[in-house]
Amino acid sequence: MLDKTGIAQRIAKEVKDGYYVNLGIGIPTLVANYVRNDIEVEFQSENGVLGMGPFPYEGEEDADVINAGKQTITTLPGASFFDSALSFSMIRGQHVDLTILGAMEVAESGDIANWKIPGKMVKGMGGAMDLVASAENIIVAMMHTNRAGESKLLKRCSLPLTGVGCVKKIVTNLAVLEVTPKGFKLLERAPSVSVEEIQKSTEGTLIVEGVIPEMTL
Amino acid sequence: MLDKTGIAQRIAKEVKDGYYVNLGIGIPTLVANYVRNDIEVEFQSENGVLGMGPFPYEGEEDADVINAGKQTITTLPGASFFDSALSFSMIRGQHVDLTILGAMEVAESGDIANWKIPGKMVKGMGGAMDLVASAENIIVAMMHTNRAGESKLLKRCSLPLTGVGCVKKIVTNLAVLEVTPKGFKLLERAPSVSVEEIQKSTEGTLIVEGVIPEMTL
Amino acid sequence: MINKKVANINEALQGVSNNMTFMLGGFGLSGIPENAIAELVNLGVKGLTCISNNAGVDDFGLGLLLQKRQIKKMISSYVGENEEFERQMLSGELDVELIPQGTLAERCRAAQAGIPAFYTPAGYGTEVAEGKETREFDGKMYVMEEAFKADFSFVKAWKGDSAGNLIFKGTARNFNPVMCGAAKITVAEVEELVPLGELDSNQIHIPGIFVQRIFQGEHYEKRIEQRTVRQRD
Amino acid sequence: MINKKVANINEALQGVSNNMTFMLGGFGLSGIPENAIAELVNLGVKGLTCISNNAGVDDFGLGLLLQKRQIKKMISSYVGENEEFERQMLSGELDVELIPQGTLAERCRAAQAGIPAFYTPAGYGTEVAEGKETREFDGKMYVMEEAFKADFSFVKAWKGDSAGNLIFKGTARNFNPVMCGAAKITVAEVEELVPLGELDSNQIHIPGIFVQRIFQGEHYEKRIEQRTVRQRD
Repeated sequence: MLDKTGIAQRIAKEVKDGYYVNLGIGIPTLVANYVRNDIEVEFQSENGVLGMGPFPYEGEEDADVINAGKQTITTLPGASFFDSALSFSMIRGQHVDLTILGAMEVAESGDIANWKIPGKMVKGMGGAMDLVASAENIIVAMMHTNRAGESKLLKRCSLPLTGVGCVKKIVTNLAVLEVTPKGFKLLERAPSVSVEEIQKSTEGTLIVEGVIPEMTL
Repeated sequence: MLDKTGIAQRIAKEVKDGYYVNLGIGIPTLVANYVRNDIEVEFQSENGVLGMGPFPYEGEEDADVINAGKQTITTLPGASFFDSALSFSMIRGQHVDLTILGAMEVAESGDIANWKIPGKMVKGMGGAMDLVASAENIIVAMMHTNRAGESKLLKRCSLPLTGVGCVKKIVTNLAVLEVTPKGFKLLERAPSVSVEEIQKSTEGTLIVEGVIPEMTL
Repeated sequence: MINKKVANINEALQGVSNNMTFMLGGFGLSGIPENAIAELVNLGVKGLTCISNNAGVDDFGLGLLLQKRQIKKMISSYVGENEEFERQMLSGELDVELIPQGTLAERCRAAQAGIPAFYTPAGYGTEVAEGKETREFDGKMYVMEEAFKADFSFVKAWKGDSAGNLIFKGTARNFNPVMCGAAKITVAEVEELVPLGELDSNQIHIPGIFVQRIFQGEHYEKRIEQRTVRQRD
Repeated sequence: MINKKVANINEALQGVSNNMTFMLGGFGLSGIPENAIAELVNLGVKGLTCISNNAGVDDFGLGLLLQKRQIKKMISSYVGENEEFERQMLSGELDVELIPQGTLAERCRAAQAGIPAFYTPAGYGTEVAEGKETREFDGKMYVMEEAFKADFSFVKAWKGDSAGNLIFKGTARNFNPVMCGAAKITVAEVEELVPLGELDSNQIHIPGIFVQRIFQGEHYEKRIEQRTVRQRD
């Protein structure tokens, strides 16, 4: 079974040379730490920066240079700043190659719910709805089940949706799955996790074809 | 009767302090020469410049600094360059206060035709359709009649339209007229031009109320 | 050049009154119009509708207006990090309309550009699209969204000149440029008002035509919301 | 940073073929992609649809492609100053679609921004609106216009870097920025390719994400169409 870091490590393998990547808050943010350093990748943040670098050294924080999580950041040579309209032109116009974000629920149709729990304080969708509605390549990073042990991979989402039919791939603490017209196709098992365990934790249709390899990080 | 310079001079009096002005090609271009120099006005050109100055001195022309007529220009301190989308945001978004352009025909409804003569080579509307559809304040600069002596102020335009119901004021070689719901209201006569002459040259409804003053330049 | 410089903050906010709709730039606490917000608190105008990506924190940014209950409605994409906001929202004192961030930016830009409506894929199939027209283009579904209408835009830039030309810095740019000219009156505050001609004409982010009033802010706190650093090796 | 630099003009135009749709930046002869046009003439591709505000003059700009009858259709706002163009248009060899300049710019920008359609007042009540959907917003009539679709955008910038970041100069900017990322592949040619990091991150007009290929043009004639000067006093 993977921890959050493990999920981020596995997703990092999906990041290819030449990709522009938008990382959501939480596990997705960690992905940046594990991308191979022999490939060129640029991270976009929807508040208006392309080419993000590491966090600044203490004392070098700049209130005018933050990411979408409002964290102070640095930029790399060749980075650019731009306004929110142009930032979402990048996203809506499908210029960002890969979007990685968290979810509360994913349905086998590719629907995703990650912004609102009825009855609880709703903070808002931020840029998530634009990202999921536009991106051609969306990977969801999440735990396979919620704190109550219930599956987050469902036949249908029970929570208000963020987007419909948009998720392509899911990496959880238990498995890597692809969203297909017939359901969640199991691609890889997390180390020492059995297909049966994954099946038990998946409420939506799980497609198991042939031998399912254990993932490598 | 006014010549083209006179028309430009008369229109220049319509330019008020603090106006952003877009000048069309032909007579309108001349208006810039006659604007009072105790007021602040900025000229916008739809190819992407605000704050145009005079033509450059010989030898100082820059192929990268032109106006919408493709003429080499200079800019004043405080000028700005921008792309075509932002330029038409200024126009379409009604940030430009006054548009002055020529016309082949104007109808008493405020319709204007100035881009196409069927059967002749059509060069295109350029930015004229955006300008007339958007501007809140449009002044047409033109001769009162065409070369054949026919009125250009009509009940209805005979040529393909550039815009509908948009012209507010017309300055010709004979008169200053306002477009009203009831027709062309005569505001001023050109020097030594009689109301009868204006009436004779106006095919559309001409409204003459009281004594019509002779214009001053 | 047309002079947009106002004498002081009072003059900058002249005409502001109760029940108006404002646009306010900023993402989190970065690039917010600190001085305009402070003066809105001073003026005590109430019943405001604020279009702003976020709602500040309890004791800074729009949180200051929330504390005084001057805001009737927030139109935002994300409103976390604010307890007073949460209290007012849950009690029903505050009306909140949450919309996707890209749609928020584009509805500002549409107002600036004289585009009354446009189509976006964001929110299709979600409650955001409820009651809105949807439409298919090339096999994909989109939602029609309309331009915002607002009385004042309050934006904050890094540098500006008396002609109203603006330059922003880093990610403090965010929503500020697209809100310029998107309301009836745009009030720009800048960290530094420079002499006319000092800004490079080729590098102006927002030409002065989109700005009606400009002034140099007295003081900028520029508070950092999430100070995140790494250790030196 | 992702490297967008190509070795030469051949590589820059790889994939170009007959019957494609191109966007080409420039206003008049200012800011046109001179090197890309020259190479398109060399390649001899035919049946082209060109989206460009103007059509060049007889012996420069798109006029060079017209001379070789490589263009099947022009989508422009103004096409004067070109006798060969006029001849081909009147003879029916060349199809010409004239659209308002602001609509041309916005349809490019819509393609760049993933906006499939928008409403504009330009052309309402004229033949430009024939066959198009019209609609009322707040008592004013608008025409629905759709985003362009194109195979290649050829743009010309002043400076650029290997990450594809671009800076334009003066009014040579015009349509170039809005065409970046508006076609499947954007090819940018620059007067000067500078080392990565030399361009100020805060002053980049078009971030490299909108550009797939970049190269420094071998030579720029930068012809002036209407040389207009005043005499020294």
